Amino acid sequence: MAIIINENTNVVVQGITGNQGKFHTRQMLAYGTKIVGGTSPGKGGQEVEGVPVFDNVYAAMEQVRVDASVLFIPAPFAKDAAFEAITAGIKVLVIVTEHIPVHDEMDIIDLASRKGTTVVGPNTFGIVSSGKCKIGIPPNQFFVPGSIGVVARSGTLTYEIVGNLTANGFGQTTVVGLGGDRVVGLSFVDVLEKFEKDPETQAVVLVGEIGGNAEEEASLFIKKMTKPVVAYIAGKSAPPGKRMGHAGAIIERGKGTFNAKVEALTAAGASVATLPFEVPELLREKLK
Amino acid sequence: MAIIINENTNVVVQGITGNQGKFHTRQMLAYGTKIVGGTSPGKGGQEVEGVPVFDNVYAAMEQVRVDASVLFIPAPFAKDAAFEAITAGIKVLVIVTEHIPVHDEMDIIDLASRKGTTVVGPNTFGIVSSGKCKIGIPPNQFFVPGSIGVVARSGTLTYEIVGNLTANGFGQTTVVGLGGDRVVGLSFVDVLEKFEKDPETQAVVLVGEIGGNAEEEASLFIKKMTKPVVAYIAGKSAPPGKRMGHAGAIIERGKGTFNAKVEALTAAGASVATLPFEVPELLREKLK
Amino acid sequence: MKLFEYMGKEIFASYGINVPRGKMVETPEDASTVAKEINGTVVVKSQILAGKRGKGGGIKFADTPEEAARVAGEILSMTVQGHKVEKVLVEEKIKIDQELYLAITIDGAAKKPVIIASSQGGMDIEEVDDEFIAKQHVDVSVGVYPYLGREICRRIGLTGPVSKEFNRLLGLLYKIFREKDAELVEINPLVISGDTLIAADSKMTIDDDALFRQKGMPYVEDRTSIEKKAHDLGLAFVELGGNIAVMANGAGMSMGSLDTLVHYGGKPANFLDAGGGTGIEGTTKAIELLLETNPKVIFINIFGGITRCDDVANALVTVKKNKEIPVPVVIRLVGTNEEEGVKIIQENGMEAYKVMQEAAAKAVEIANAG
Amino acid sequence: MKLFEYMGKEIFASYGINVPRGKMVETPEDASTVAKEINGTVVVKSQILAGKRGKGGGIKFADTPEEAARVAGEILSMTVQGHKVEKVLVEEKIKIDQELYLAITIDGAAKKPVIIASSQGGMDIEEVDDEFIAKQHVDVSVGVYPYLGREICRRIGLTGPVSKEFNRLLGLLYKIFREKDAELVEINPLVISGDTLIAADSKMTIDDDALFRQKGMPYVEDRTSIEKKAHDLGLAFVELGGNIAVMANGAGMSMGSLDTLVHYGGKPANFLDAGGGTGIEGTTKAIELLLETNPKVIFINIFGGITRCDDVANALVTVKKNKEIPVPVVIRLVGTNEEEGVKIIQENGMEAYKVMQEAAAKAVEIANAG
Repeated sequence: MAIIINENTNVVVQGITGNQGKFHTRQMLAYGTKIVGGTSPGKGGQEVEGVPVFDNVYAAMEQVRVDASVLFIPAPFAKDAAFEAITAGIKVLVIVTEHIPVHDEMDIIDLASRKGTTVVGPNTFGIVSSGKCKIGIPPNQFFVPGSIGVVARSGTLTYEIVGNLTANGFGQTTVVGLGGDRVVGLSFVDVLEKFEKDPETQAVVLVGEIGGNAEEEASLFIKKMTKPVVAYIAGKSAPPGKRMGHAGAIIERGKGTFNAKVEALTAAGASVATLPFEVPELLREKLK
Repeated sequence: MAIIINENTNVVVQGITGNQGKFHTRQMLAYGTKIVGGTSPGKGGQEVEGVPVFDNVYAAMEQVRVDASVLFIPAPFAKDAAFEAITAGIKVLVIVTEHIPVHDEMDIIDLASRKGTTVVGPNTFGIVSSGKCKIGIPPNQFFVPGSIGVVARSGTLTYEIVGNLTANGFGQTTVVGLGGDRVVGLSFVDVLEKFEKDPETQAVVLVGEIGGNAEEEASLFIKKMTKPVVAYIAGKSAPPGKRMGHAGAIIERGKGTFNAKVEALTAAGASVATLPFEVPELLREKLK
Repeated sequence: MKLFEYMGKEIFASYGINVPRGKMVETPEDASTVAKEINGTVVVKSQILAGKRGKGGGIKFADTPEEAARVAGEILSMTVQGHKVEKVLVEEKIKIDQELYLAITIDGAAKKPVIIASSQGGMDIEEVDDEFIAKQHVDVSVGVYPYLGREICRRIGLTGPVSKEFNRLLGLLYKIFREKDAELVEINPLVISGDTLIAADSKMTIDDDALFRQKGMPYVEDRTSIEKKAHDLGLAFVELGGNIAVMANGAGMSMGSLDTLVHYGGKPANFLDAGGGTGIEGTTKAIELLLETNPKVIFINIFGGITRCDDVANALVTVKKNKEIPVPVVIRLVGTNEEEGVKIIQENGMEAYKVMQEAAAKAVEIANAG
Repeated sequence: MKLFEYMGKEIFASYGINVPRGKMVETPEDASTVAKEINGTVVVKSQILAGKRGKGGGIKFADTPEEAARVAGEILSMTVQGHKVEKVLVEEKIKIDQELYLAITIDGAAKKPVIIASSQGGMDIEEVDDEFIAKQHVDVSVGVYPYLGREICRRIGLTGPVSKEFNRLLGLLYKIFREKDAELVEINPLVISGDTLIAADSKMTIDDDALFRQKGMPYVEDRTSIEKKAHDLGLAFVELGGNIAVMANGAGMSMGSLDTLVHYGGKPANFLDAGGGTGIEGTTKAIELLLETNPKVIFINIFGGITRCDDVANALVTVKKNKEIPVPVVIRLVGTNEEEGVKIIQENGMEAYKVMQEAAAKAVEIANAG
């Protein structure tokens, strides 16, 4: 078992002929991901890293079953590419691209929710079903099979933490990057629900950040979970982010600070690490 | 049993303070319909025919359970009113209004399909669950309980046929007016499926018209039905309607004529009446 | 409401779709002037609300301004496909590398707009095999994005710079379709001319029900004077040439009435759907309209729903009071407020039928007897 | 990108939202001219990218053009909420019957726009009880229709002609929000003045990531010169004032780096998220930027994903080749192409750490020793 993706997930790479697309196709293939095709308008019929290139996702799906797509498409064109994937019937869409306009992100997620597509990202490192399937850009060597579920807002910080987990003998079931933008497809709760149900996942690591109220919402669900949760919240010493006028204050009502998040998580029964490298130790305690 | 609505359906009348709204509220109440409220912006707190008036559907739903809404709203404002009902969570929406711009009709039906709302109409006489609930504008006296399901595109012609049915001892389970416009919420097939499943319905009367290919599509389903179907297609001697350029021809490809419809229905096993008043006789034969 | 070709092209051009240089004129002199401005071979196209103008002689080429004046004069004196020509469009002749077909219309069964495209445009598009035609439905809440245009190009085999231009044009055409409340926008042929695409023809139909919000849209009259009068009254009316004037409420009921009259050997003079809830005044005007067809008998067939029988009866009485009705009226009246309606009819010395076929038979009897 | 009040009001006015008559000026003389044109009491408002200007003395009234010039002069020499005032808006004083609040922003949790409205607008809106605030999410594929405005009016108790005007304005504000790629449009107060509504203030934030398609949008600089330089390089950079220059890839990693440095007793000079896949050139410029903060040590913390360790190593070598790096560099390098990167670092006589906390501790040690 694994959540969202598994060893049978057939993946298409949108934008496979670009530099990033090529590089990460090679990396994903090396990890064992089943990449059944790539797309690049007007380049149908070519091959990249031995993978057939199609003109678009529709053309790929005429030839082969496709379960998931990953976008290596520049921000101005990402919405169009995402719409193509969603309307073509892709069920898991991983959007690595950063700096997508937030209105485009809302449009993508609105359409995806109507068509039943799960969106990982935008601005995510992707999702890894350890040892089975990697869709996205994290370095291969740190993601090894095990029993820890990881869900994170940020990218490299997660590699750091996953690297520490692996070094300490904690492999992972699935590692999910929600994405660093304000509007992303999955929430902590969406993923925690799946980990709670996944028989292979024994404990969950949550990597959060200051700002927003995603961690506070997650706390409400963590309270009801049977599995132990260890969290790290980045930004204790970070400068305050920009505030969205009074409207931001009215929405947040005091949530979003480092302290508010740590308090909420602690009250919900999660262990909260002060620094990233403390996570494995707290996990060990929780699992005793 | 009945389809779409029944004796427990709580109905709100949108536009209850207008002339048509008032008149048909009185008629519906006389039929036994459970009208739990009406709406008219700025007139919340008033009463019409003993029915409380609310400012909008949201306000009504704060006070009482509402299952269905019927619109007596002028065409230019109908889309807005329909959107209000759909987003407020109404599950059955009957749109009597005629001359609604067709782009507005597409928008209404698109939103309804996303929110799981069944739209009867636009440009419909409504729907009658005989003896239980009438939502719309048909005259009360002709709709009596029985075992015939009726589904129709046109309005008064259906009263004519239902009147004949009733006069000949055939009461109805449910009478559904799809609506006379090119874009309406329900298709013949949608309703035939429900009648086929409804244990109280023994036979179905289908009232069609020339133009479009709704009757041809219905024929495909009728072929699979266990219950007998009698049809009447209006327009044998009607002038040809306007054609939509080559595009219309490409879509229709020869469908839409009187003969095409009669042939399709006959081949599917339905009896087709030449004139409206022949329907009861054909029904009697079918039910022998 | 159908638009003339030149109107559709004006709309296209205002949205950034390429059309041939040219101008609509109503006289041979103006045709010559336009041809001079264009300074090359021109095509003179009759402006009528029907297709197949070429086959009817309504489209001609001219190499000089003088010739343009001459052929314009010819065409302006023609009747093409039953339409008297009153305007011609004088345009530059364009280089044609390939003719595509592109239209957006409404698919009633799907309840959505549908894009129809083909690489084999031109006069015989209706005969083109389905495999060369791409149909693509559009979700109105999504709209048309480049990915959709790319998919259509892939399916009709359009590649290279022209496919990018096609995609741009498709987005604009959908914008026109939505913003102008069109039931149809059609370009046939859509001409590939070098790397550009030119809309060599236009066919647009605007939703009559949306004209109230289409400010600035030219009004195009496509009705006989009596049909126009009916339309202004909010009635659906078509002349049929027989001698039984017919009024019923509802399109289906009106068709059913015609079917029944024809069945009994009658000849309907018209189709008139008085609609629902027209009220006394509207109904009065509808009856007055029927008299203008000089029928032998008037057949009124009302099954009241939103229409109330007493309103219809009062309308009939009003017309009778204002002027003598010179022909017999056979009226059938059931439904909402039936009792009140029948009472009014009887009080005014007429008879009201309850059964449609009896009334229809009576009307036919009177018409065929006279 | 935040817009100045006067810019937001110009956008409002161009969409048909009422704003007070007035003009932005940069000198007392021009303030006097505008006051003369307005011919009545005016309000002179400092134009800075921060709120609570009134409490800081940045908003003043003037009854005559001379007084307008004087107070404009005063305000133009002020620093309000830490911002030097360089522009003032001179506007007519409007009659205030009631102050409403209206904003549209993005609710990240709901993934949708949210409309926030209150009948109790004004300076203390943040303290207003939730029961007086209506929040309404918007489906982007549906948009804002009058029914939604009516529902909001009902919830904030707005009735009569003003509610119709509110509804019209809400539709326009949503149009602005979408068409201008706004993250926030806020009117506080939205003033009821008789039967009209006037936007007495404006607050707008435009999505930086959408500026590429916001042609004609004025560019507003709200960064220090070094932050601006970073932004032009596509880097997220904030000055923090300490002595350890920090570069990491990813916002979370950058924050985690700061947290760790602070934990060990260090003082970060900056926050610098070098982002993903910046490449050699971008990374080179990022390192050069760090040197501009005159740190005692540079701490580079890379966990390569889309960023490749060899690119970072090559960038560091490039900078070293071009100019002497005057302070020690502590570099931590793991992830994509780690081996190649570490090799390059070592070949150039430096050391690469594998463990973040060891590297952080070393950087702090150097900084605090110096």
